[in-house]
Amino acid sequence: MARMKFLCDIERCIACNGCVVACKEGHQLPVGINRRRVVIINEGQPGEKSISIACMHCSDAPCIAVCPVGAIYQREDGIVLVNKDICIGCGYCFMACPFGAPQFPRGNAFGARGAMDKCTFCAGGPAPTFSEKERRLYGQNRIAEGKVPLCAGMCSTKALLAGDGAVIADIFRERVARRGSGIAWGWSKAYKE
Amino acid sequence: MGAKKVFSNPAKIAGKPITLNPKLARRAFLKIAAATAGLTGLALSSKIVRRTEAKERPKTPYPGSKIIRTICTHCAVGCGIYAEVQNGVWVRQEIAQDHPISRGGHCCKGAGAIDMVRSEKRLKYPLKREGGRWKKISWEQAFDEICSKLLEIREKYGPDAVHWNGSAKVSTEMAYLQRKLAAFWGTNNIDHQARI
Amino acid sequence: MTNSMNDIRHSRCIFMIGSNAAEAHPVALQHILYAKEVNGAPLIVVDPRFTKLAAKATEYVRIRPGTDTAFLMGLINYIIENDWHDKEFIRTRVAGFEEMRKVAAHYTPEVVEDITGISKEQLARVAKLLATYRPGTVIWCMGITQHHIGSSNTRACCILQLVLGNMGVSGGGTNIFRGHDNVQGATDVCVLSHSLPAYYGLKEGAWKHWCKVWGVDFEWIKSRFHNKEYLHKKGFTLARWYEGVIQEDKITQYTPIKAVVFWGCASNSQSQYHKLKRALDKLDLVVIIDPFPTTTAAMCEKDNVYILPSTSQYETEGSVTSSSRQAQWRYKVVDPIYESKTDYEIMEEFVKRFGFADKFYKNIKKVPEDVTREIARGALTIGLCGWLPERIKKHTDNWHTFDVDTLQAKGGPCDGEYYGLPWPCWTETHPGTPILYDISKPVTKGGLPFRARFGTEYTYPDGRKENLLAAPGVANPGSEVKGGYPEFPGWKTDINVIKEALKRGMAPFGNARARCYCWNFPDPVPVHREPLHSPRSDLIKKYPTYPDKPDHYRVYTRFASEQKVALSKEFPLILITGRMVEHMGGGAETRSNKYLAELAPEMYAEINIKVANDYGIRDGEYFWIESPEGGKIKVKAKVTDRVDEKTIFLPFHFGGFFMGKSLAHNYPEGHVPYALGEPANIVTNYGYDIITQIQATKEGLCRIRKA
Amino acid sequence: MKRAILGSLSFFAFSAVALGAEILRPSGPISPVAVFRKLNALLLDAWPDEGATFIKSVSSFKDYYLYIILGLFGIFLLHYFIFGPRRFLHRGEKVAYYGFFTRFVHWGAAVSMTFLVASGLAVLFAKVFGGGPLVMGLRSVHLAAAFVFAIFAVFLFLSLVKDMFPAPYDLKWFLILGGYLTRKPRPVPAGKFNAGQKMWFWVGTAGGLVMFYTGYKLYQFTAPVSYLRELLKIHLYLGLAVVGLFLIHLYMSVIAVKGALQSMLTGFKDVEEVAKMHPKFYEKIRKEF
Repeated sequence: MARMKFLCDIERCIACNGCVVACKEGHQLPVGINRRRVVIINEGQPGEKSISIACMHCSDAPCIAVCPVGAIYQREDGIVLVNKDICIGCGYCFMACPFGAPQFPRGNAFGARGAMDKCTFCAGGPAPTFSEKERRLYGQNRIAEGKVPLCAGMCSTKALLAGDGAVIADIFRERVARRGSGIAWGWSKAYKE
Repeated sequence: MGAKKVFSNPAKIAGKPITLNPKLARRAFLKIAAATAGLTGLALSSKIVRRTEAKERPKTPYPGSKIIRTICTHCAVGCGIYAEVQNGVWVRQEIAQDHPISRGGHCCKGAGAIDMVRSEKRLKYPLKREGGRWKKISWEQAFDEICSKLLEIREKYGPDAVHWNGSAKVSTEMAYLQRKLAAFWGTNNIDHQARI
Repeated sequence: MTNSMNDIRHSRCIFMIGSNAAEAHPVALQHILYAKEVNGAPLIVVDPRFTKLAAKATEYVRIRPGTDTAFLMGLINYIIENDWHDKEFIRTRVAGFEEMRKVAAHYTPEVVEDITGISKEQLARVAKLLATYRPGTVIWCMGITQHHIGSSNTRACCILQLVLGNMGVSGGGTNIFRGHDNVQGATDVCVLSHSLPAYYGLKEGAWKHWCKVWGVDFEWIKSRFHNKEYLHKKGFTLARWYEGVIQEDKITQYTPIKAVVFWGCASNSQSQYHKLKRALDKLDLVVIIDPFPTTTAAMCEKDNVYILPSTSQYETEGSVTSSSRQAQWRYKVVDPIYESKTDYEIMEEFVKRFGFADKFYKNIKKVPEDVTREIARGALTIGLCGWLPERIKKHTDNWHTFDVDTLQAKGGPCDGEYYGLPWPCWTETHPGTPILYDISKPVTKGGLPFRARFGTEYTYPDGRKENLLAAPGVANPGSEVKGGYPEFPGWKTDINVIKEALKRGMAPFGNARARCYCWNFPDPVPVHREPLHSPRSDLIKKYPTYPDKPDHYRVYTRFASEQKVALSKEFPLILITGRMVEHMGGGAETRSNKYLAELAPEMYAEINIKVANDYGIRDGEYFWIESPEGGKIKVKAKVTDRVDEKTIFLPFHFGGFFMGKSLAHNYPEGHVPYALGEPANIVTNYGYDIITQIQATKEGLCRIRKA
Repeated sequence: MKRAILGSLSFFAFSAVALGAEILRPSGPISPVAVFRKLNALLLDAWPDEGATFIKSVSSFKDYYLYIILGLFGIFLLHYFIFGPRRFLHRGEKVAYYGFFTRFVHWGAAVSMTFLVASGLAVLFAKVFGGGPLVMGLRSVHLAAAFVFAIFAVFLFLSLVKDMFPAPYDLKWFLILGGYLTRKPRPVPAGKFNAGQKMWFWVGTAGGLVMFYTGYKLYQFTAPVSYLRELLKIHLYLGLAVVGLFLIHLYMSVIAVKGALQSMLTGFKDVEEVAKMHPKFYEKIRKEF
């Protein structure tokens, strides 16, 4: 069974925020909900790098372990989803998550947190596939359509990879090996001529 | 399981022969497109999808929609956009994975291209400033007033009393008409963003 | 761009100067990073600011703003000194090399270090990289052009590529990433005050040619103008049109400007914006045609303004030309929303009321396709003859059949053609020219020599005579003449001449040498001139600017009289402006997008930690920036290492504030953009290019104080 | 759990190796390993150190609460059937024990505390209620009740604190468990409030205010996540004590000591009760008369 994963190639990411807006616009998220975000380190200095972060759809996910209502579940293909009908907005998942993926909109009463929202790997949610309810609560269900997640598909430099863990690992490994050609950089000049 | 696999591989990377053969490298690179596109098949093989499919659900979230190819309006790279339109409404921006320049890629501006027709801030009708306030007017009134004022100025001061600022954000055809309009108006006072 | 975005994939060295493509053209980075990774191409980024692009560089060069020519000439000199220049290329296809070399010799590494602040060692390293890894591409943007010597800067870039022999080859070329989505298209049809469409200029021949294309009488067009002089006189430019209203500098036009029409054009992108504001208040009529209320609407505080809601480009259709000279058909996605009208409809209503609709639309029955055909009939100089609406649509409809590496279609309806038919696309069957000046391909298959525009021979001031045509034996395969040849007489106005030339395997515009010495320019060979507002007052005497130009696009333009030695004492900091990835141009569209506004909600100024501490400004605090022209803005400090200790950086997309005061109440109700801020251009300085009059926003001075 | 952490971090581990290959590249002065570390520090924060323990403790809290509640119920049942309730019939002389203000704030605090405990437990055992809007509604109740409680708790604290300082005999009271484990009431060492009451007072008011602060911070949810984790742990641990003592208090006042409820309503206690249950206070008031 394919195991869905994200991988952000730090050497490629240019912090253009394309993934962030693709996600927000594609799922019509309210302002303030960041299913995906871009983080820059060493800004303005040599060694500046950026990375795009969202739910990593962990195997044995910590959020599932701490959820008091069992609202979070993992599909067979590894995608971790939340059932917003069950979620009580307690926020434990946020505290358990290493990546800060869970997001909480302001609910109605006293501005308390509403049901948790997070990256769905564009796989919708537990509501009937392609139903109005699914779209409203979880956004598009692109996986059911056989389409790639928006963020990775719209990544400007193809830094963000999404898909079967084994496949994207292969791609990334090849890239690394190829960049490794940077090691041999100049060798052709030094030895061939 | 997948995680472990990723974890156990790195040792091989170092041992892999380094190559500068561009042909080989290119073939490898093309797989990246396959990576995102390749997911397609994999996702469909998921049991969950199969199970839901058995229940005869609609094949697409927007039945009867059609895909229109168009081009991003933000910068001159010329990224492709697939606009999914259902009943005359742009419902979704799709990934133009097979566009030769952008290959589906967008920056944040392009990823939100659909907002150009969705934004609540779009102007809705012609406006005129009157007594310091904006007043809604009809198109007919707007055209009549503007054109008669322009003609009046032309009459009184000459054609060069009007400056036209054209645009680099319209189609080539429209830009051409802007230049042509200035010529027919009788002035060379026309310019656009390429100047600056 | 002489090459294309995708062609950068073949580069073995990428030299980017004055470009922050990571923010301005993020998708182009896809190809640049590919070349960096796969070809191991060094990525050299020259910029006063450590941009997001610089973060990806293998060699980052911090340069003092406004000294690009000195650096480039220094590189050229170092390359020639070390005998790394492409001698064969120069012998056969370059003119004026000796004259250029003499000028370049002045820019020794020591001199360059003094002017630019770039160390001798780094200059040597960069030169070595450029010389070692060929073909390399040179990429630039507004960081090169927006200077009072912008035209010299661009030419220095071109000369660098000529010296390296990188022109006309895949992976080489001079690639200018253009800003707006259709700025290439709009430039090609010359929405410019100095030319008719397709760069024909304003001479009588040009007018006659276009009158023929339009099907109108030349005498009638002439009668529309004030007099014959104004038919040929360059008009005001976007950079300085407001001087036609406020007349701070003397204008050379019989009347002041009384009305202005902003048709899809932001005003807050023009320098010295506070003066433009004065003009807006003085005008009799301001017409704004835009899908969003632009900053202009909020800046007009008099009852002289109309806003017409045009549609976005997704609600209309037409062709767009990408930076790589490719035409794509932008199909209409949805019908106009609300009561907005397409630009074509608005144009029609205008023309109807102006009373020349029959003449204007003589050849145009169906918009926009018939317009495309009219352009194809007229725009022979740049070979838009092959750009028929059907062909452009065919390419867009079949974009999946084009190869990513070569942009050539493999099979399918467009077999063998290049994506978007990059101009010159000489005939209805020509595949487009993917790489300009590439003599390895036949002209009919997309090859091209250098244009023979300036005669066949020239005598330099020192008496040396040089043949300007390409050397014998250098021509495209299949050319009837094996060597240089002059342009075909009449090719600019007669398509049959072009067809005849192509039949003979030759380029209609001849086969010449590229000039290093442009005798029709104020500086035949690019030389360094200190910015008008220079922080190095000690260098002004040695590298002074040009004398004043009394009639520069109808307005007196100061050069020497503006360059004052004492200015840098009062205004000690350098001011540069640039792009943010989240916003575009004046920001009317992007600041009205809630997600983009969320990502980049407010105006800021990047300021080095040392400057911030010297002035007692903390990160996130507001402070004032003041320009020598009296503009001032109150902005939030972003303390960062991106800029050095002498420089302040401002993004130029914001509007809706004016010198510390909010103008939110001036927007139409319900249409206030999500993000408002001070326009950076209030504090950008006086200064315009000697040839193009582009504003010099990348080399100003300013002073700051705590708010 | 260790596997889980490794699994979720594999992505970073992999990036690290990828960057490892870059080390040999003469690109910049910053080592890729440093970049990797910096990213870790920025994105994961304190997670590698405290994530596992947090997950473990949070997922086991439900059990602790269950043990406490069930255990106490068992004890109450045993106690009731073995020793039976204390009965003070309020027929004899009355002693003015609680002023009006004290009773008012007590009942204010009591009612809001009941809501807090009930809704808090409902959130903790949300699975029983099926989660969703119902529990989310109860979370709002919890939030509203907390504000009401916080106000009363302050006044309750002020009005009672002078009698609530621990005294040496409190230890003795604890040693004989308040004398509740006998059928016949005998005088126990206690002042106006016995050691059990004092404990409840301190946990209920001062602890309640700590609960309020931690709860408020958790409601705001803007503190650094590492701090939030600590706050949640405090909230849950202290909540455990509050719930336990709340239940004991409820049992004692309503079931185990008949008349206690009445005295808090009327403000008067039976002399006999005071003499037996609060002998030190009894002596004090006798001296005053």
